[in-house]
Formats: sequence, C-alpha cells, structure tokens
Amino acid sequence: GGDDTGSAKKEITYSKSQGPYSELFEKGIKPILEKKGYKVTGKDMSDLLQADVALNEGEVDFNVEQHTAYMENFNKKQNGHLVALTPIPTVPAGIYAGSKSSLDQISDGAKVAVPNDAANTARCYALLQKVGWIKLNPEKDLSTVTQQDIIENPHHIQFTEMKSLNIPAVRGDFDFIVITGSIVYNANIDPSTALATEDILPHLLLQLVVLDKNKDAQWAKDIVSAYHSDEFKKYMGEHNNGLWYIPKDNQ
Amino acid sequence: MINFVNISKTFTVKRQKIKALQHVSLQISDGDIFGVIGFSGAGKSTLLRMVNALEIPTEGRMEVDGRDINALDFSELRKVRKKIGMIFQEFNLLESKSVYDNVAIPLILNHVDKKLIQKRVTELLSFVELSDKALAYPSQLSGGQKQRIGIARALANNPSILLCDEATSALDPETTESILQLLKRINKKLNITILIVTHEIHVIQSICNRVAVMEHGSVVETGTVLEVFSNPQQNMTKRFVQTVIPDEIPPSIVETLHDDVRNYRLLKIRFLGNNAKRNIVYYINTHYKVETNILFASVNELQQTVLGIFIVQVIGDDSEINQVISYIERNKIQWQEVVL
Amino acid sequence: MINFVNISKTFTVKRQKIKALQHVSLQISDGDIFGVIGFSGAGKSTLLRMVNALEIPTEGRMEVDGRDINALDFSELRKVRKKIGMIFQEFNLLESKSVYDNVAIPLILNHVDKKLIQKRVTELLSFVELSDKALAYPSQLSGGQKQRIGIARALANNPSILLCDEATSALDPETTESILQLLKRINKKLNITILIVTHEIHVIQSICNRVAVMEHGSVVETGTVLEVFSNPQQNMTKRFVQTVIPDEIPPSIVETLHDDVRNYRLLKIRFLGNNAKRNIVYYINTHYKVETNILFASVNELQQTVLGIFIVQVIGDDSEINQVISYIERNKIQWQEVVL
Amino acid sequence: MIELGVPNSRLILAAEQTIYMVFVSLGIGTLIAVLLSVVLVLTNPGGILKNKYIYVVVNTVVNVIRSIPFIILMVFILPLTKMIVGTRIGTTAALVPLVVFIAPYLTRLFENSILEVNKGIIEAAQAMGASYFEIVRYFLLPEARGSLILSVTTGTIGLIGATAMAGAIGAGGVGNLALTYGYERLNFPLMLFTVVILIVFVQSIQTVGNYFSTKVRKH
Amino acid sequence: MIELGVPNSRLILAAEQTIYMVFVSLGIGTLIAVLLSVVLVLTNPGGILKNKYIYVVVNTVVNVIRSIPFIILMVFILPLTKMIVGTRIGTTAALVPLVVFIAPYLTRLFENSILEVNKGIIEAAQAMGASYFEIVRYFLLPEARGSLILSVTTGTIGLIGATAMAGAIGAGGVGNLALTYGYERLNFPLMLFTVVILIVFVQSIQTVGNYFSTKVRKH
Ligand SMILES: Nc1ncnc2c1ncn2[C@@H]1O[C@H](COP(=O)(O)OP(=O)(O)OP(=O)(O)O)[C@@H](O)[C@H]1O
Ligand SMILES: Nc1ncnc2c1ncn2[C@@H]1O[C@H](COP(=O)(O)OP(=O)(O)OP(=O)(O)O)[C@@H](O)[C@H]1O
Ligand code: MET
Ligand SMILES: [Mg+2]
Ligand SMILES: [Mg+2]
Repeated sequence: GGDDTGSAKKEITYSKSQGPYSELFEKGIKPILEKKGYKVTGKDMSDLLQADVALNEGEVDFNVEQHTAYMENFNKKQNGHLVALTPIPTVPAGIYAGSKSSLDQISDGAKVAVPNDAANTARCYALLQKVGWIKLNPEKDLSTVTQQDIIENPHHIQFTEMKSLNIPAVRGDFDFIVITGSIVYNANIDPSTALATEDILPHLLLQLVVLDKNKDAQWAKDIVSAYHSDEFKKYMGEHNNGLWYIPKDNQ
Repeated sequence: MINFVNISKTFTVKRQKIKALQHVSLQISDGDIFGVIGFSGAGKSTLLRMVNALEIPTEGRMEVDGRDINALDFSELRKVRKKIGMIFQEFNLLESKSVYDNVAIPLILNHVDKKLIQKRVTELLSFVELSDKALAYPSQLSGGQKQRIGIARALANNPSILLCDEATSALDPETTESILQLLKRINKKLNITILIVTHEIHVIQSICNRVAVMEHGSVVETGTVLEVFSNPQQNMTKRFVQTVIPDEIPPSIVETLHDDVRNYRLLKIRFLGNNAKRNIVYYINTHYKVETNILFASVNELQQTVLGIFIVQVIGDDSEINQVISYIERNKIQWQEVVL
Repeated sequence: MINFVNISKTFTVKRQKIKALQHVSLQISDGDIFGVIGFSGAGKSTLLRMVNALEIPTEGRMEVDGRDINALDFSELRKVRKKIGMIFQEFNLLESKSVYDNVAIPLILNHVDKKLIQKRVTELLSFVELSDKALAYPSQLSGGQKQRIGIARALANNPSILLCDEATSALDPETTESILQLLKRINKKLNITILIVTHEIHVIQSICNRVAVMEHGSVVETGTVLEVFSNPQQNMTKRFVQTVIPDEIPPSIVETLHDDVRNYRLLKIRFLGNNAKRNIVYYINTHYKVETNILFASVNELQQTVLGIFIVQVIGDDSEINQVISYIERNKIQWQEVVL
Repeated sequence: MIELGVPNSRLILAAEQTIYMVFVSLGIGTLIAVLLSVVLVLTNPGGILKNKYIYVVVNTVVNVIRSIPFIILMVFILPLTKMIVGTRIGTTAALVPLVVFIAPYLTRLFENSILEVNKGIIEAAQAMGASYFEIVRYFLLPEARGSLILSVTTGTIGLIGATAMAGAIGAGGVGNLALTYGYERLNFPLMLFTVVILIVFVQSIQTVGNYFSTKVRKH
Repeated sequence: MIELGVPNSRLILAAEQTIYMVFVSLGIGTLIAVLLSVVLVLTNPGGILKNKYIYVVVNTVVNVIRSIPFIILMVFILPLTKMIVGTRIGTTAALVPLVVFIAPYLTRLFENSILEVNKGIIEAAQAMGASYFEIVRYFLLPEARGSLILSVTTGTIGLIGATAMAGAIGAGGVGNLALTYGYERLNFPLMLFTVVILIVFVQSIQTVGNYFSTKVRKH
C-alpha cells in the first residue's frame, strides 16, 4: 500500500471480502491489470467498516465493496477522504419467495426478512416500497431509511432484521425474504427467481473507491479503465446470468 | 464383627512402594471398644479407613458383619456405611455449612424428619458443649471445637460402628475425658462397636477393652488392655505403656544413688489387683531387717483393676534382701531387678 | 522479650460478640520455654497468633523485643516475622510442593544459597525422621508426618522466637518426646524463646520453665512450672495437673476402704525435692505404732525436681496417728487429709 | 439529550430482549452445565465414579461445541432450533444457540470450580453413605459455591457478548443494536450509549456475583 | 479428497496465523492477567492488602473491557493498535485487540482460581515474613496452579473464538476462513473442514491442559 502516487507504482493492494464484487474483480479486472504489469494483492477484510478504515489510513489502495451512500456516510462519520471513481456492475436486491411464492400472496401480518447490515437495509425497504407493500417517509433519503421511517404498513408486515447471510437458510420461516445480490450469489439462488428486483438508485451503485489523494494516480486510472475496457465487457457478457446490473459506463 | 483378613495396602509415590499395611489380621467383636496405637506413620489411619472402604486393600479381605465390604455394590455399600460413623483425623468439616448444618447432614442424608433433626442436633451440640456455636462456621472455630463438631457429626446417626481416627487429639484432657465417657456410655447403652486409632495411650487406657499395637504397617501385639499394659511384650509397646504408666526412677534420684555406698538392691515391684490393696511395703518394713526407700511409684487403674508399680531401694544384708524377695515371690507379686 | 500488654480480642459472628481474649497481660523473657494451657476454645491459638501479628488485638499492645508489632510498617514487620518460626495447629503445608520444598521455602524466602538449603533441609528432615519422604507430597503423608514437616519448616530459619500451636498434637508420645528434646536442645544452644500453646500438659511438664493457664480468654494462673504443678491454685489448673500428676485413690481401692472398720486416717503427702529422696514411709513404719498402707503413689520429676505424691492409710490409735502427723510436719512435708 | 438515531422504545425493547435472552439461556445453560460438569468431575480419571467412556464423550462434546465460532454454531443448529422452539428466527429462537453456547462454556468453568473441592470433604460424604447425587447436592456444590458464583458471573458476561451476535438470526438486543445501528452505521453516540448500557449490565452482574461469592467464601 | 475451494497453502497459512495470534496474545494476555488478578485478590475487601480504590478501579476496568463486544472493541482501540504495532490491519495488528480481549477475561478466571487458595497457606506465608510478591510467587500461584492451568485452557479456547472475528481487520486465521470462505460463501465442505481443524486445536489444548492440571492436582 502506501501513498506513493508516482506513476511507477505497480504493486497495488485492495481489501477483499467474500462477496461477488471481490470475485468479479479477481476474475474480470485483475487479469487485465496484471497484463499491464501490476502486481495486485488482496487482503482479506471481512468487515467493510474495517476495510474502509484501512483504506482511509492508506493501508490498502482501493476496494470495490460499497456504494456511494455508504462511502459518504463513512466520510462524514469517520472523517474519511474516500472518493468513488467509477460505478461498477452491481447485484440488485430482490424479493424472493419464502413460504409464499408470489407477490400477490401477501397477507396481513406476513413475515418478511430484511438484512440488518447498514449498507443494505435501506435498499430493501426501498424495494418493498417499490412493490407497494409499505410507504416510507418521503422526507428521508431513500438510501438511508430505516424501519422507523415506515409511515404506512397496511399489511402489518412483521419485519425481521437479521444478518442477510442467514436469510436463505431460514427462508421457510418467512413469507418473503428480501436479500441483496451478494447473498443471492453466495447462496447460489437463481437470480431469475426473484419476485421483484430493485431499481438501483445511482447512490446505491457499487463503486471503485480510493483515497482522495490517489484519485489521479496512474494505477487508479488503470483500474477505472479496466472496468470500462472491452475485455471486461466481454467477460461480463459471458458470465452474467441475470445477477448483475451493469451501469451504463460499463455496458 | 469387623474382620481384617490378611490385609495389605501399598501406595506408590514416585515409583517408590510404600507398604502402609502388611498382612494385618485382626478381629473386632460387636460391642468392643478396640484401640489401635502405634507411632506416627505406622498405618493406623490406613487400617481404619479400610473398614468403610475409603481405602481398598491391595491384598486381603475386609469383612464387616460377615460381608466382604469391597465386594458390595454401591447401594449396598452405602447402606453399610450409613451404619458406620467416622471421626476424621483432619475433621473434614464442610466449610460452607454452619456448625448446625454440619452435624445435621448425616441426618438429612437419612431423610430424618426436620423436627427430629433439630432435636438431635441440639442434643449433640450440648453433648460436645458447643450449643453456643450452632450458627458459627468451621473457619470461626478453634481446633478443638472443630474436632468436637466432627465427633457430634459421627454420632448423629446412632451408628452401630464408630471409627475414631485420633478423635481427641485436639482436645484438652478434661474434654477428652468427657468425650471418652460419652463414648463409653453409648457403647454400653447401644452396644455399638468402637474402633479407636490413636497415639494417645491414655485414651486406650481409659476406655478400650482390647488393643492392637502397630509398627511399620504390621500389628505387633494385641490383647486385652490389661494384658498388654501390665505386661507389654514388644519393646515398642513397653515404650508406649511407659508414657502413661511410667516405671523409671527420676534422674535426680538416680544421681543420689550414685553416691550411696550402702549395700542395696533396686526392686521394681508390680502390684496387680488385690495385691495392690495389701500393705506389702509396711510388712517388709516391719518384718525384715532392711531399710526401704520408695524411689519411684505410680498407681493406675485399668479396667477396674489396680496396677501399682513401685521401685524400692532395699538396703541391708544380702541375706535379708533375699528374704524380702522370697516374701514378694511367695505373694505372687511380679518383680524385677533394676540395674542402673 | 515478648510482652502482651492488656490484650483483648473480640470476634463478631452473626452480630454475636465472642471475647476470645480478655485483658491478657503476660511477659515472656528471652530464653524462656513458656507454656500456655487451657481448655479447647480458651483463646490459646488467638493469643499465640498475636505475637507475629496474624491476629490484631482489638485492644492492648503487643510488644516483641520492645517494639509494638502492630505499629511496624510492612517491611519492618516482615523482618521481625523472619525471626519468628511458627508451627500451625492445622499445619498449613503447601499442597503443591513436595515435603522437601515445604521445608525449604523459608530458606528460599531468605535467599539462602542453594547448597546450604539442601544441607539444612536434609538435616531437618532427618531430625523429624522423614528423610525418606522428601519427594512425597503432603496429601501422601499421615497426620503426624504432616505435623513433623510443619515443625521442620518452622525451624528451618533458625528463628529466635518459636511459636508452637499444639505442635505435637498429632504425634505419638515417643515422637513427641524426641521433638520436645530437640526443642529443648535448640533452646539451650541458641537461647531461642519458645512459646508453646498446648492442651497436653505433659508437654509443659516435660520442657517448659514457665506456664500460664487460660480460661475463657483470660490468664487465670501463671508461674514457674514447678510452682503451678506442685501447688495449683485454680480449680481448673488442679484438674489439668491431675491428668499428668494424678493424686487420687483408684476407685476400686476406695471400695475396699468402705469395708474397713479399723481406726484410720488418710493422709495425702507431697514430697518435694530432697524430701522425696528420704525414706519417710520407712521411718514411719519403723518408729510409730501404726500400720500403713500406700493406697496411691506417683513420682514425677519437674525441672530437675522430684515431686512425689503419696496417699497413705495410717491405721492405729488417734494419738499415734497424731504423732505421725507431727513427724511429717516437723520435716516440713506438705500433707492434707483425704476425705472420701 | 444527544440524538441517538433510534427511538427510546427501541432501546427499551433491546434491553428487554437482552435481559430475556441472557436470563433464560443462563438458567437453562446453568442447569445443563451443572449436570455436565458434575459428570466430568465424577467420571474423570481421578474421580469417584471413574468412567473413561462417559468422560471422553462428554469432554469431547464440550470441546467440539466450544470449538465452533458462535456465528457458525447458530447456523449449524438451525434445524434443532426449529425443532425445539418452532421457528429459527427471533429472540426466542436465539435461546437455543445461546444455550448451546453457554452450557459447555459454563461446564468448563464449573468443572474447574468443583475440582477445587477438598478431597477430604468427598471422603466425609462417602463415609456417610451418600449417594452420588447426594455427594453432589450436599457436598460438592455447596463447598464450591463461592467459586461457582463467580463462574456464573464470568459466564453471564460471556453470554452477553454472544447475544450481540445473535442479532444475526434476528434476535435483537442491546449488543446487536450496538453492532448494527451503532457500529455498522457509524452512529457513534448510539454505539457509546449502548456500550454504556452493556457496561452497566456487566458491572451490576459482577457486583452481585462478587457480593455473594465473598459472602459465601467468608466462612 | 473433497474440493474445499481454497488451496492447501491457504489452509496452512490460516493455521499458522491462528497459532501465531493465539500464542502471542495468550502469552502477553496471561502475564497481564496474572498481574491484574493478583491485584484484585490482594486488594479485595477480604484480601491481605485491602485497598478499595485500586480494587474498584481494576475491577471496573476489567468489567468495562469485558462489556464491549469484541468487534467494537477492535475499532475502539485502533489508535492504540497503530501506536503499538504501527499498523491497524493484519495478523500482527490483531494481537493488540486480542490481548485487550483475553487479558481481562483471564483475569476473571485467574481471580476465581486464586481466591480458592486456603487462607491458612496465606497465613503461613505471612508468618514467614514473605513480601507480597513472594506470597504471590511462592504461595498463591503454586497452590492455585491446577485451577490456573484449566483457566488458561478455557481462556485459550475463548481466544480462538475471538481470533475468528479478528478477520475483520484482516488478521486471517482458521476461524476467519471458516467464517468468510466457509460460512459467508456457504461453502459447507470448507466450513466443516475448518471447524474440524478448530476442534482438533481445541481438543489438543484441552487435553494438554487437563493432563497438567490433573498431574498437579494429584498431590
Ligand atoms: N495417599 C497416600 N499416598 C502415599 N502414601 C501414603 C498415603 N496415605 C498414607 N501413606 C503412607 O502410608 C503410611 C501410613 O500412613 P497412615 O496415615 O496410615 O499413618 P498413621 O499411623 O495414621 O500415622 P499418624 O499417627 O501420623 O496419623 C505413611 O508412611 C504414609 O506416608
Ligand atoms: N476467626 C474467628 N471468628 C470467630 N470466632 C473465632 C475465630 N477464631 C477463633 N474464634 C473463637 O475464639 C475462641 C478462642 O479460639 P482459639 O482458637 O484461640 O482457641 P484455642 O484455645 O486455641 O482452642 P483449641 O485448643 O481448641 O485449639 C473460640 O471460642 C473460637 O470459637
Ligand atoms: N499398697 C501397697 C503398699 O503399701 C502399694 C501398692 S500401690 C496401691 O505396699
Ligand atoms: Mg493417622
Ligand atoms: Mg487452638
């Protein structure tokens, strides 16, 4: 890592998690960078907050695990200097069947699982609003809404906020589950079985994030261009089974 | 009946074998108060602990009321143990329980009615003169008080066998005596068998009817207390008996004797039973032409029999002295010459 | 000098106040072997524990070598304690350390050279006859063996004051005697002060020069052993002394007396020192027209002084008996009449 | 007052959830732990009921459970949870993994406490003809109680830590609030506040534990 | 062989990381814990060096640290971590929070063990004129060692659990592998395999602990 922004820097590090984004990076982007002579090292950081702290401290160079909303919140609360360089392919959240198999089976007092992690809870409530099951306080920023911001819940849905990773395992205990794409991916759920999929707000698109002072570094530019490269577009074309929402820049 | 049949016990410490008991055979009849004495480390506690199977013999057979205690299954063993009270050398009181509860616990284990427990515990505590300590905890007691709680606890269940491991070692003579009298009463009244292990020979002197002397894990002498005390066979038994029934001239008198140039002999005379009641010394003084000086004397009573030991300096002609000796012998009085 | 100045100690158990010591004042001079006896619970251990400040008086002043031990700061207190050896009533051995290490520990605390430690420990273990147990652990020892380790440990540092709390309670008479002789030797050779708390009066008889008798937390009698033993003042002292120096006619002889219709008186005669060496009984038998029968006798030596107690039945005319009595009185021999 | 970002009712609910989870799972866990620790102490190679097989089995089961990170443990036993409480999610569902977590933990602590009981006491019990149950009930547990109380205290505090993670199956609780709404959302006032609540919990439990343990040890 | 989804070298590295974290933080944590527990035992209201202030301070510090969920603890002390080891991420950085986690935990366990030492032993030590240090060194610790060994064992196993969470700051280790590559990826073969590794770890530690503890308690 380090803050040397010299064009000569060829060894770059990123924090890596066990989600689709790191994997997409490793499979689709890293080979491109390596061809350019970069040595790319991933550091396992299972906690996004810790990963951002490390990034902010310059202990790693970049990560590809968060959306703009999360990053801005981090910058605000932790005095961070992170910037997003480019949106990257994102896996949208979706409503999936629990014990009920279609949206119109929604009933009074239905049980719905919602992720409890900061990055995703809001997205899922937004999605539930999109299908018309709840109504959120319009004064609140959709990307940070919480359960308290629900102003109408006509079906008296009982929400259970829990670790999203565990949701697929207990699917049958709910009527419906709302999970993000990374969980769909990890749990090997067929994305095409989604009952509804979120409209990804620009704010919620995943981003390549680096430290402010590195945004003009050559290596940063090289990563951006890798995400925009034809080679990567080709890779996406071959490997997207409906899971990925691909931002326009990358299409 | 407690029957030790050829019992041996070997401990192993750092590969070294310690023969705590070696082929011990002993029989203790119902109603006996049986004493075991011996030096520290002789194996007394180990022997005692065989009776309720706290220790398992490496060899031999331990019979209690005719049954091999080590062949019993656990529930039968428990039944036997409930009839055996034990006073531990190191008390083994429950630190977490009050004096009252410590004494009550054997009763609780026997599912005795609460009211009865209270009655019995109160009674026992007054026996051992600790009624005022009922609410105290063992750590707040003196050494002797702890021991008395251990005694009360062992008696709680009216056991038919009582095992006492140095039961009075922490008690003053008077408390010891009252405890021993209590044991004697119980023994008489309820015909319980008492096995007492002790290094205090006066305990044996005062209540036992039979005694065994142990040395290095073996029983070296056994018999009634009177037999063993009045006529100890083994050297170590003699040494033990001497401590309660001394039979030696005090050193400062011995010194005086060294300067005595008269013709004399020193006779150690043992008066037993009726002999002790007769005025032998007076008779000698008035019937023979010898001068006598009593250099040492002790008089004890063992099992309702008086044992008097006198060491008398008999001064006079050899022939007169010999007459005195034959007078003694005629009267079937044991004597022996003391050589300084 | 150990000086108890008006010491009181009160424990509180469940709001109940227990006066373990009440205004005790005692002075123990350097080189004394001072004995404290008393019934179980009298406060003996509490008293002893004052000397090295294990117990802090609720009232009064505890002086050791002229300094108030409770006013010392911790490092000074430690220095004083290092010169005080203590044998605990309950041994307090370290279960985690071998016999060897238990004895070595005071030396280790004194930073004694390893070689010297080994020499000294070996020596001490052979003193207490436990050389073969050096590698054993306390849980593998008999009660008396543990106590002997406690004794060896207390002596390890060549203390100048030795506190013994029932130091021989778990020992047989012979081992007791050899330990007591060892203490006596050390006392003589190194002029150490020994404070012995015990309920075994024969321990006091055998080595103490001074004695205090405690009852209910107070010292009720104190003096040289000879004074107290030959002429006990308090009832409880008498009872104590009787247990080592009995002075009563055996019960079975008393019975015979009931049938004796002759004219007689029972004289309890105490011979002390040189009187005990004279043949008083012979003189009476040969010079007065009375018949005598010795019903009880005991001869003991206390601090190189012989104490003989005889109970003699003197049979004859009143006038003759009176002559015997005046003979006794002329010779400055204590006597008193025994009434059955 | 500082803005915590969550309504008071939410905080109170979380506190209730934590207390509920801690006390119920502690209660059940303690019972199981007493049982298992007693079995370990009795059957161990130096115990009075020496039994190699039982000892090895219990010892291994305890170790196996203790080996599994709590978060994985929760997932592993989801079927069991469903079987026992009928659902795999929520505060009540969390009780099952919490019990499974705390029981072997307390077992180890209790085992250690009970092993400290003086051998002489056990001999006294045997000499009185006590059954194994009675030895445990009237001798081992009472004599070890000062240490057992502190063990429960230590265990309870460990349990509070575990309840924080039980949020993963929707159990709620103060710890989870601290983690998700405080930590993950970088809501520092809330994080601090919830941690302070936890500190108050822990400090109270410890104080109570110390009090009783000291009281009992005094004798 | 089953396909684990990660190369063997990765597993070996993880094992090394766990061992490194456990042993280093255990070593340092034990030292601190011995110190703190001894301070607690000596200064507590029934102790020989009774001191209300020191006792309350240490007791509270221990409780406060014990109250904080480990993951939050890690964040709280990041500045400390940076100061001590120069970096906030990676295996070595994890040592700092791990020590901070294990030390107060072991302190509680040790405190309990040391409190069980017979009062008579302490009196014997005092009567010999031992200094406080010597009382601890030659009397309290040796007499408590059977229990202390089991406490270290229990603590070590708790520590292994904490290392799993230290993955959050990139510390690696078997537990983290189980959590991230196994659990988060729902890679059950790997999860099982890593858990088995953990079980082997725990079982070995427990066996060693039991062995020495029993050996020492025998006397
Ligand atoms: N558990 C044990 N392990 C090893 N050796 C033991 C054990 N118990 C007793 N011994 C040894 O066996 C011998 C006999 O011990 P025991 O306790 O029976 O003696 P004792 O006659 O009761 O002595 P005391 O009068 O001192 O109590 C001693 O040498 C002792 O060291
Ligand atoms: N820590 C304590 N708390 C409460 N009471 C105590 C404590 N220590 C001693 N006592 C009480 O003080 C009195 C004196 O006890 P101490 O131990 O001095 O007696 P002792 O003369 O040594 O008796 P023994 O010969 O039985 O050892 C006893 O009544 C005892 O119960
Ligand atoms: N009565 C005997 C005597 O006077 C002595 C025996 S001891 C009671 O000679
Ligand atoms: Mg014995
Ligand atoms: Mg005493």
